[in-house]
Amino acid sequence: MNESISNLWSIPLFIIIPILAAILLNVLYSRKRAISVTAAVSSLALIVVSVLSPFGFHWFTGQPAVLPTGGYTYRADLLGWNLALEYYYGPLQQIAIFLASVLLLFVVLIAINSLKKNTGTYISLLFLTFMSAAIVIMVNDFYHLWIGVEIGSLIVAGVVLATGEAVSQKAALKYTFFSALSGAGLAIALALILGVTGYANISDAIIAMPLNDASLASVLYVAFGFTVLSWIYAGGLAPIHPLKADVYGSAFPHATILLQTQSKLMLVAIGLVILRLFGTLPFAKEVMLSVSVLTMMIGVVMAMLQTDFRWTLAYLIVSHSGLVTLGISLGTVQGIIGGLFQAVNDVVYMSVLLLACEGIYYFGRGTSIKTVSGIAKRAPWLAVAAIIGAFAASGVPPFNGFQSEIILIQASLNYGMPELAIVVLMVSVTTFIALFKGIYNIFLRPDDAPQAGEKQGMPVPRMLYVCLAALIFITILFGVYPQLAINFLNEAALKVVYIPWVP
Amino acid sequence: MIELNLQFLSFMAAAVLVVIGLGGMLFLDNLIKKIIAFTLLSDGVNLALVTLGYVEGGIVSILEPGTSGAAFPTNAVLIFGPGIVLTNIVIGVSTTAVLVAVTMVLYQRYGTLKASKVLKGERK
Amino acid sequence: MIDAFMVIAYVMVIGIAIGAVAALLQKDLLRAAFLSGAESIALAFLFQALLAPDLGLTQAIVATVLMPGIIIIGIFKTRRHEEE
Amino acid sequence: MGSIDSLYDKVKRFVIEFTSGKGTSSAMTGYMTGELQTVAFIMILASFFRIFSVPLGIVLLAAVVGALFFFGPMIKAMERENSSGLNRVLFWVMIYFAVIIAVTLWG
Repeated sequence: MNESISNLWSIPLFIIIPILAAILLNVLYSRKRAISVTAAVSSLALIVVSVLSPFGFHWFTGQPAVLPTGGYTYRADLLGWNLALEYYYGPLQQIAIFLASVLLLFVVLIAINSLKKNTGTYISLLFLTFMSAAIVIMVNDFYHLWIGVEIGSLIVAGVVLATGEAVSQKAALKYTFFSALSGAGLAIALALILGVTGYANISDAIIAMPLNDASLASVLYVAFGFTVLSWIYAGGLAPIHPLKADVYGSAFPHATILLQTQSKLMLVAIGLVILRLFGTLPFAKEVMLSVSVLTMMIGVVMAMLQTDFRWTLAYLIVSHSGLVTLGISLGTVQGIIGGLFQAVNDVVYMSVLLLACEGIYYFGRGTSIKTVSGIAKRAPWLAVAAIIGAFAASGVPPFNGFQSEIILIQASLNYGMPELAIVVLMVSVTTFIALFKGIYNIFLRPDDAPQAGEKQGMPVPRMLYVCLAALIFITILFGVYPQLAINFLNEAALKVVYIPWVP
Repeated sequence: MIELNLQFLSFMAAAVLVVIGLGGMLFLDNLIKKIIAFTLLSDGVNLALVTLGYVEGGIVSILEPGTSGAAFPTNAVLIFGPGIVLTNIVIGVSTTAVLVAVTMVLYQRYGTLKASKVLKGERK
Repeated sequence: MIDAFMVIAYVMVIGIAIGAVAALLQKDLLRAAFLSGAESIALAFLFQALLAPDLGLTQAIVATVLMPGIIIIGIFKTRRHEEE
Repeated sequence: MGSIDSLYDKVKRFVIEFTSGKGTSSAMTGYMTGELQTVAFIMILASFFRIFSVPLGIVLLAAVVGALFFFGPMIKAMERENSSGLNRVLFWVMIYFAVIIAVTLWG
């Protein structure tokens, strides 16, 4: 690995390009052609930067401690040479940001036709969503982590509001009210950790952590509780899942792609931080495990009850977040690889399903399984895409969901918890049932409305099919060659387990 | 007997603010009142963070030309509270702005500010 | 040994508690907004007493102008009195 | 107590709970599958207690199976508790946070 000592050129670009694009798009406001050119060029630039960039660090204050041999160390006891506010760009960050920017490109291209006015403002919010996800996945200090989570939650409200429906306005209001709790909790956790260890940087804090001091242990537990609270909030885990599912279900389906990417990346990033900092505390992993098991099961049961395809998908996204956190909170190398790979796969196959849902939306009669039927005759390729997405989501072999779920099942068996493997199996089977209930009713049931020819709705944009084809290609690629993704994730998992102070 | 010094009293004030804020968010029905309760909650958290760093009989942690370098690290107020709170105040203002904007839109739609009517859980 | 500055700080602590309760008990939302602003100004004085003058200044600006301003705009666009 | 008659009544009530209300076919299958899922899930949760002691796990499992049958369809309560009312979510978050802190502090 060619990790460089000096500040990496590419890391500021991941923040600056989205912000500049957002400002420019806000100014352009509703000039369609200029907006589409600007947005496409900016997101292409993000993809190019994420592919070309080497691995390395960026420090805002402080320096790494340099050894006489020319290498550098993470020793916190060298005064004046402390790491401080720090970003890291490694293999995990590379694949996460690459996928997120590819999805950003697709979403932006589809979103241009979605709003009659204020298109520029809406797309600038999408760029800021990407920015908050990139901040949180790259960060190695609490301060930027906190800011990223706070900005992210505010922007989610903005993206959801863009649909202009009553449901989405209510969802945005409720979600923003809760940002008070989670943001305040993360701030208090940050203050407690700063008070106990004296460092805002996570590497420094881990080394300076007074694990043997019994009088400070309770402070650490409270900090752990508040961090878990913000983790639950940012990722939509068990007690806050109704609000997050409202957010997913009431945004435009294409916007939900970016929202779920953001929350999966936040789950991975904050989960790894909790594991690195508090993994040695007793009962920490058990708390995280119970949160993820509850999320999985409640999410999937609630998905069974929905009669609208959007809401089924919304609860399934929540439930599959539980799969990601299950792998991370097992704390073994295999488990973490499984969790990270599940996050990557989840983002891809849920995007396939959400784009299919967007396609149904264009036929003009909503996405409820009671009123919509017989789409397969009019859009056969959309039906094929939705079925492939459903197979991938429920872990059928040639697609990518299978590869990560088998790693998760093996990891939980090796951990000595066969019940967790049963839960994972139950989740994938129920995902299949819930999705096919919707897909059968929407695509395959014969059209009961005799005047179906009258309500043709909008034409489905050609771009949607191109994006679906690209995403299905990635789905099958990761399903056949899982090593393509796992090679990126190995290093992060090994570092978290064996040398947690290295980002 | 707990000594009634400034730090203890400030913690009490912060606890009162947090409890009143949470209670207001839970039990009050008016949306504007809920937003005011939210500002009280974030004020309470800010106060708690500042009080955590307070040192009895300390000095402000700004290195002025007159201050002696030796006494500064031991006497100065811990800097982490102010560092976080400064950001938290700004975030609180922007969150309040978003909340008020959404409330205005919801009022135009429903004609009422009662949370029990506006936020009724009808999904369709 | 209590000097005048500390007395002010104690008064501010009591003022915060009373202001917070009083703001939420009002039927008139405009008065509630002003009372919460007063509570925030008391908080600014308390920040000063807790040796964080930079925060005191920021909080004073936010409490006098921004926070009540935003809420008052909201009240003027909706309604002033709480409905039964 | 425990006679055939009362058991029959209980089963009848159990079935009628499903068919009343949203008794359309597509919603109905969802409710039935969801109920089965919930029952299986709660039994799995009960079996987690084998970590502490095996006999306790067996007793708890039996108790949970009895309780599930007694309290009728779980899915209605589940759906009610998972609605997105602001106060309900706030309440559950507070309970959750208290449990997390209690488990880690005194666990």
